[in-house]
Amino acid sequence: MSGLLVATLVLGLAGCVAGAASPIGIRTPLSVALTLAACAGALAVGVAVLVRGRAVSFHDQHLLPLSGFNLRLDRFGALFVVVSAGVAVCALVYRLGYDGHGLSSRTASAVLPAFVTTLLFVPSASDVTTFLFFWELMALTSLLLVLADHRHRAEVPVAGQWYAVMTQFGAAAILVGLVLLATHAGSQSFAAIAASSLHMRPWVRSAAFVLVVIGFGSKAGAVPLHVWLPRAHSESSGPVSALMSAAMVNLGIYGIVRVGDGLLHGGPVWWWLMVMAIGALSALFGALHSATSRDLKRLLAYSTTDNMGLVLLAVGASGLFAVTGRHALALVALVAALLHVVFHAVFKGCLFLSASSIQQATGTRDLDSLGGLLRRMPVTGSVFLVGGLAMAALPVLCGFVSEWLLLQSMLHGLPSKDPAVAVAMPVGVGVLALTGGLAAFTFVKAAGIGLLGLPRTEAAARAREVGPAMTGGSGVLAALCVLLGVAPFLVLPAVIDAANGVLGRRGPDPLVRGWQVGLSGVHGVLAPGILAAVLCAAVGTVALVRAAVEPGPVRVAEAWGCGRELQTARMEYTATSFGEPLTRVFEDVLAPSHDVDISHVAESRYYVEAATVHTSTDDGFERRLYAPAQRALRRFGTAARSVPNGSVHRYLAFGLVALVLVLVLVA
Amino acid sequence: MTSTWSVAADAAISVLQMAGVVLGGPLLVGLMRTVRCRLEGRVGPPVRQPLLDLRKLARRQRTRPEHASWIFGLAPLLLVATTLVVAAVAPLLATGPALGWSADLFAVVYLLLLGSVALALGGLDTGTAFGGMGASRALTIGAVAEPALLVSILALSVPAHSSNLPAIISGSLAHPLWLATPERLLALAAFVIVIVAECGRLPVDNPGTHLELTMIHEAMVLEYSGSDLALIKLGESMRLGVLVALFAVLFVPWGIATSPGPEHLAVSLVSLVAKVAVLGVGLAAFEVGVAKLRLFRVPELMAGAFVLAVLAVLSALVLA
Amino acid sequence: MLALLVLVAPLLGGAVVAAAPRRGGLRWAAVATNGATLALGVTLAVRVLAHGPVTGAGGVLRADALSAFMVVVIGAVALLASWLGIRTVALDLAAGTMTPTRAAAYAILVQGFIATMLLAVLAANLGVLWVAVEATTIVTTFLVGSRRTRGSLEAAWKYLIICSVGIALAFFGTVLFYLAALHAGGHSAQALDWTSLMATARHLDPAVVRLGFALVVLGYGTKVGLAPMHSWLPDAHSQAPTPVSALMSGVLLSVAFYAILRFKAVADLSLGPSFSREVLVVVALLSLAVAASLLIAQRDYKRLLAYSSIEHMGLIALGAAAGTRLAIAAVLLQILGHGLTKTVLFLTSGEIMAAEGTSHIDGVRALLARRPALGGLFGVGLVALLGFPPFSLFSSELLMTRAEFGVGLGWVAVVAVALMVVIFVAVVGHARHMLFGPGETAAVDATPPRWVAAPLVGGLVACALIGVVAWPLSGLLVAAAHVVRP
Amino acid sequence: MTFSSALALAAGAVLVCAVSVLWLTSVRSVIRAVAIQGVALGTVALILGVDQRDPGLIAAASVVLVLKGAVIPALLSRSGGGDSRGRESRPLVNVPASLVAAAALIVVAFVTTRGVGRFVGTSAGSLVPVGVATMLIGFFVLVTRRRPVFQIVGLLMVDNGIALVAFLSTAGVPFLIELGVSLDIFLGVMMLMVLTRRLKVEFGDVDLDELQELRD
Repeated sequence: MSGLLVATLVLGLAGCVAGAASPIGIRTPLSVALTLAACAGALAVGVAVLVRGRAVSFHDQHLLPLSGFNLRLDRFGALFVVVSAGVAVCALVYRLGYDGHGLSSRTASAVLPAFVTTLLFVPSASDVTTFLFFWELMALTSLLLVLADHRHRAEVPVAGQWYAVMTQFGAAAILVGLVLLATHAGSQSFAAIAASSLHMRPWVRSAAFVLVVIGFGSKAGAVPLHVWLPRAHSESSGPVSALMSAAMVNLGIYGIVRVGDGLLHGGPVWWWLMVMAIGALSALFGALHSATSRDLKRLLAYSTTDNMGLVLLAVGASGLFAVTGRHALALVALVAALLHVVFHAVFKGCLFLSASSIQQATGTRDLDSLGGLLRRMPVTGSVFLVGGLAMAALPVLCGFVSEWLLLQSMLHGLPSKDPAVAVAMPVGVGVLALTGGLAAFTFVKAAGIGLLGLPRTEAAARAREVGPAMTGGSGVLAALCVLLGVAPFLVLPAVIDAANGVLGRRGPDPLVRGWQVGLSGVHGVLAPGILAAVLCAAVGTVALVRAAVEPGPVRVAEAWGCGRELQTARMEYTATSFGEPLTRVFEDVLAPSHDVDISHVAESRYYVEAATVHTSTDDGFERRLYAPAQRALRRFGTAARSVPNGSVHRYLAFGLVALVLVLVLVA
Repeated sequence: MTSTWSVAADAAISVLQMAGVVLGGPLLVGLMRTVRCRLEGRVGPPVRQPLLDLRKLARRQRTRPEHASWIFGLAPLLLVATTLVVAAVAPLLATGPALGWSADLFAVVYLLLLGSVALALGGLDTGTAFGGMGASRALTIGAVAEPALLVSILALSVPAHSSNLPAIISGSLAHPLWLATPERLLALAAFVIVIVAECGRLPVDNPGTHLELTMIHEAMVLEYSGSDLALIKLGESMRLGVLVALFAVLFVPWGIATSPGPEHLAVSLVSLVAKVAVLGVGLAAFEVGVAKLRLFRVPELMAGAFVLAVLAVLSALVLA
Repeated sequence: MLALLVLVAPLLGGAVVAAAPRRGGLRWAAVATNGATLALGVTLAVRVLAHGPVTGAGGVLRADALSAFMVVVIGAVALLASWLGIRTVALDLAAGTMTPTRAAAYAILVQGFIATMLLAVLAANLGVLWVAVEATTIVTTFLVGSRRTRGSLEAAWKYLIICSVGIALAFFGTVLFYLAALHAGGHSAQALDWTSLMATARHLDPAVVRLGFALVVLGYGTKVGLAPMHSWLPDAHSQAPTPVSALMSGVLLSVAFYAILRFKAVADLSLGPSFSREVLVVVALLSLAVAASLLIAQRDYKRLLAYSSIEHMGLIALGAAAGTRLAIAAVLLQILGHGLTKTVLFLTSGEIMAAEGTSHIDGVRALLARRPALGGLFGVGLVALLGFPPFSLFSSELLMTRAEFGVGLGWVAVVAVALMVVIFVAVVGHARHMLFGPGETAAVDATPPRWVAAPLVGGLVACALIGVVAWPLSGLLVAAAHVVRP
Repeated sequence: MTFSSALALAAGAVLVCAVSVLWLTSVRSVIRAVAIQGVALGTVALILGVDQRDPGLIAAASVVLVLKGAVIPALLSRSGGGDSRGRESRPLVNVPASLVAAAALIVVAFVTTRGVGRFVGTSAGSLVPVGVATMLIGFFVLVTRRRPVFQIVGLLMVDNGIALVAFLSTAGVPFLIELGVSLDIFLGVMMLMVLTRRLKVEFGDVDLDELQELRD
């Protein structure tokens, strides 16, 4: 098996070389084929690890100077590898039919395989150096892919800069946290850290955990380090945004769980309350911005922040249960978290791919310029609908199952003596519920404005269905949304194994499986398959009844326009107007800016010639936190520039002062 | 549930519940309308008028706006179907309907949400300003109602250690005093507010209005006609019926059949009808006395409900 | 013999080029001899690793693993710089800004510069080391001022004055070491010899050594570019001809740091590691802070690279402050990685300046779109410089951080990492303006010819390879670390 | 005159010359002062060399005498050309303040390096602070004087100070190294003079504070 692991790495590298060196005609197919082979290898290894339960390792002391290259893929890591590989396969197939966005350049062709490979190997790393090596390489390659289209759109470099800065900030925090642990463990291998972490001093453990949460949180898009995410994910090309949003952000969760549960074996209550608070904040903030955004991909990106927030909420709940001694429940919550990671990967991959198809077909991702696409792009539209239903956590699609399990774990965690838990759980449920409602709102907005109704622009009216590779790549994920929603038992055992693996326990299984999902020992089970069957039967029955009683075929008629003859797209609700009530409701949080511009007719100021209203809900953190910080930094930099004024005397004076200081202090 | 007979009996209960909701929902609406008219000093239509309306509408031809897609036709089906599923799995007549173990309160909530989402999509599919407006408003209210709804469910579930409906009802049957506890009363209050919002009743929405400024639900369904409109009206009244019935069995569980048998069922049916009728009359009386809230005051109401629900959970923990 | 050969090789190349300044083909002789230096360095390293230190020229020269490593670094950087030097000289001759006579002088000075650096790292005696380092100052002053513009003269003046003062302080420090060594029983002629100094190191008077070491850090630190005597560096690096900037930034700074490393080894044996740690931490953090503050609003990309050198020297000093064997090995790896990367970057920036006609960051836009080859090289170089894998700076910086945590310098390392984040933010911002954005692709003749791009690509590839597969090098690194940390 | 008093006299002369540079403003007299300082320094080395009968030291002393006492000052006053009649009219710190600063620097030198002198253990060793003070004053000249020639002189004083320390504490570094050091200093000063001339040619009479073109 370790041979296959190495083969995966080599294949990924080969894809990279092929992308860089092969002639333009075969560049894309060859590099994609090699990368697909690497993904297949990773899938095989990952599935083997999950099925057999035995970790696969590979060590080589000749690689990575003075520290060695160490891989060890255990069940927990394997889950993430399988998810990444699965998403990558679909995204790569999709990429075969996708063009534009600078993805065909030599650089991008070489970097894409590298990015996929790092996604596959981050969870395999088993020491600090190897981990950071892949982690940083992942950050770098994804950054390059985000920047791929910089020549054509000025927003791309800006997005890249945000991403680079936030990811580097996160990487620095991770580096310090992990090095701190490695130092106190006396070895940089994860196994050694895990073995000695319980004997470390509390401040070391806490400092490391907080740093790691900050660092990995920034990758997972947790508030307030999320600002890069809506920019980078929306500016990157289709396959890349899918890979980033469905696979890369997961690794932030991987890191937090790996360190918090795997290496540190849990910690005090406040750690997990912190994680829950970050999660809740991210979920709410992401959901709100997602609900009020009019840019299709930005909306999806904020939804990623929302969903990763929910996962963090579950991770925090799991840690909280573990520290209060309720290990079975801790496992349930962690399973809910990991299940949501898996399902989020599936539906967000599906959504980003189909949204990119829409973008390619219409040339825009502004919802207010779309409309009527379901009839023009039936497959892509349906795929988007399926993914969106899953995103809204509606029943019989996959998002529902994981949210349900999280609700269950919170419900059963509630009767607790610990006041922290008692307060955290209802608040958590409230957050979950509100984000659920907002996600439904978001979905209706995206699908209703983007796919239904009348096309709002010429480009939308001319849109045609995209090619088979693109519909295939996204369609597979949509099918998975349905399949996993109806039959979660297909992945549940693997997820439970992974959760058990990282918790390092082997208690009695707290979950009911088979066609049902639920907690064993209580009457709280869900049989999504049966629910789906009943729902389908009900829909069928009602449809039959309707067909039986109605007198004739459906008559196509003009819609009611308050008596106006002609109905145009200008009369339709737009995404902005759709989100307006919600914006008003959450005015204090979103702080939208309104700009009304009225120009009068020259003859009389009582007649209005034109009126434009401009509203925007930009990111509050960006405006209130980052913009002032940016300004302060720039001001400091400008001020600092005047200290070295070019005078050799001043420079020498620095030296004289230093010399006198040396003499006074040392002699 | 092992013998074929009891499975058949459970299935029969489910079918009975579905049929009851299909018939009872419109009747409840009719009852409420009549009560309202009487209180306002009018005679009003007969109680069965909604059923007659449905029959009339079902025979009319359907129309579809020219730009609409297949979503438009699917939405009414989904609305009715999700409510039917809820009616089938909820323990309205007996504590153990068929499939009762396959869903719980959370699932019920999300199923109803699916129906609302479908309807909103149908509204947007028409491509008119009204559809979008109704969908936007309905979902805004739905989104802010969701936390209160789920947390009040949590308050109910905590003492039973389960969100499974039969478990909750059995629990309250076993501990009658449980009903009078503060957490239950708080949860009750929150639940009522949420039901009013979910069903689009006053003061959140006025089902009778067709004024642009105030329409919520009606704006969404403006383009539906014929059998589709019948389905939507049916679905809406079924929702009201099933939620009121659920409310009745959750908070006043007595009379529900705990074991199979026609005599138990009959008692259960009678008591349920009585409870729902009383609640319906009460609700109608309440509606007469209030005016519709401004749209942007509704979230405040929902926030209040959420606070009540959180208090319910906390008091459940403190008093437990 | 081998050591002497190493020393003579570059001079030979310089002589050949100078002999016939009009014969362009002969300029390759310098490249060839610098290549030979690299090869000899490798041979030296192999020999030293197998048979221990090598001496030559009657005991004046001595090569241990550390010296051999430095010879390799100097050889590699010199090879790259002289390769590109052919192009810059040819361009200058064609443009008429350089006469053949001055081209000859230039060749001799560059090769002499390389030779003095080699002498510094091969000197057996710390006094000779001082003489060699001072000699590099004198040689390079000519080179810095060779363009004879107002700016280059100003830079040359500042460079010479500040570095002479600094190096004088280093001499003061050396004298104090000598004093202590004499009192510890050293024979006057050999007291400053590395071997005898290390033998008597444990008996040196602590008070004198403390003052001596502090002065050595301040003095040689001037040449290294450590704050507070760093101010000459941005001026000189931005005004010198690019191959010279590359050599200065790539190796001259490291050669000066090599001197500090040697003295640190002696001081640590006498005082224990804590004193040198304190001194180095102070200057390192100061340097990082200076680099960070001046990079934020930097307006000139050559100065940006210069301040980045100050940053990296600060990091190296911090790694040396940790002082464990692993840390020293990491420091050396950093020296190599920084040498290669910074050389490539300076050389590329020279090409950019030749193409764009300005060294202002504001004056250069959308380079990747307009000049993909130059922009790409510059971008990849910056990526390497900012410490991303697979480039070796990632490994060395991580190793140094680990080492710093390991010896209780955790807080210092945290501050350093924070400053590095600030530097990252600053550099990325400038790079965004320079490299990205929409633009028309320039005419083909503006892209550098293949033989020019080849060494630059080679340098970056080497840096990446070292960062991933380092087994041939690790032995040398560890052995070199043993020299200063026995 | 005893050995130690002769030594003290010569070393004191080095310091006095340093202080006088602060006091003087004309280029010509400053060059003369630094020449005298070179001679004094050479005398210190000579006295030590004779006393210790150390031929290396005597040789080093003669090198110093020739180079610093004669050659470099001569070159300075010649290469100064038009500059040799110049004046430091506007020092960054005026003369009285400079003298006060020099006093402070001397105090610093004596307080901080007496330990080193005691460690040396000889009567010559106790004069080490004199050398350090000279070095500091030289540095001060570098910081506060604007004319290029003054900076060269300051640099020479720094070197002289350190050389004085070396002679007094260790009887000089080994002759070979001393030779290298002297050569380096000679070349360095030569370079500075070349640069001064170039500056003059290119920009006329230059004030070093005008060299502020290179900055961030």
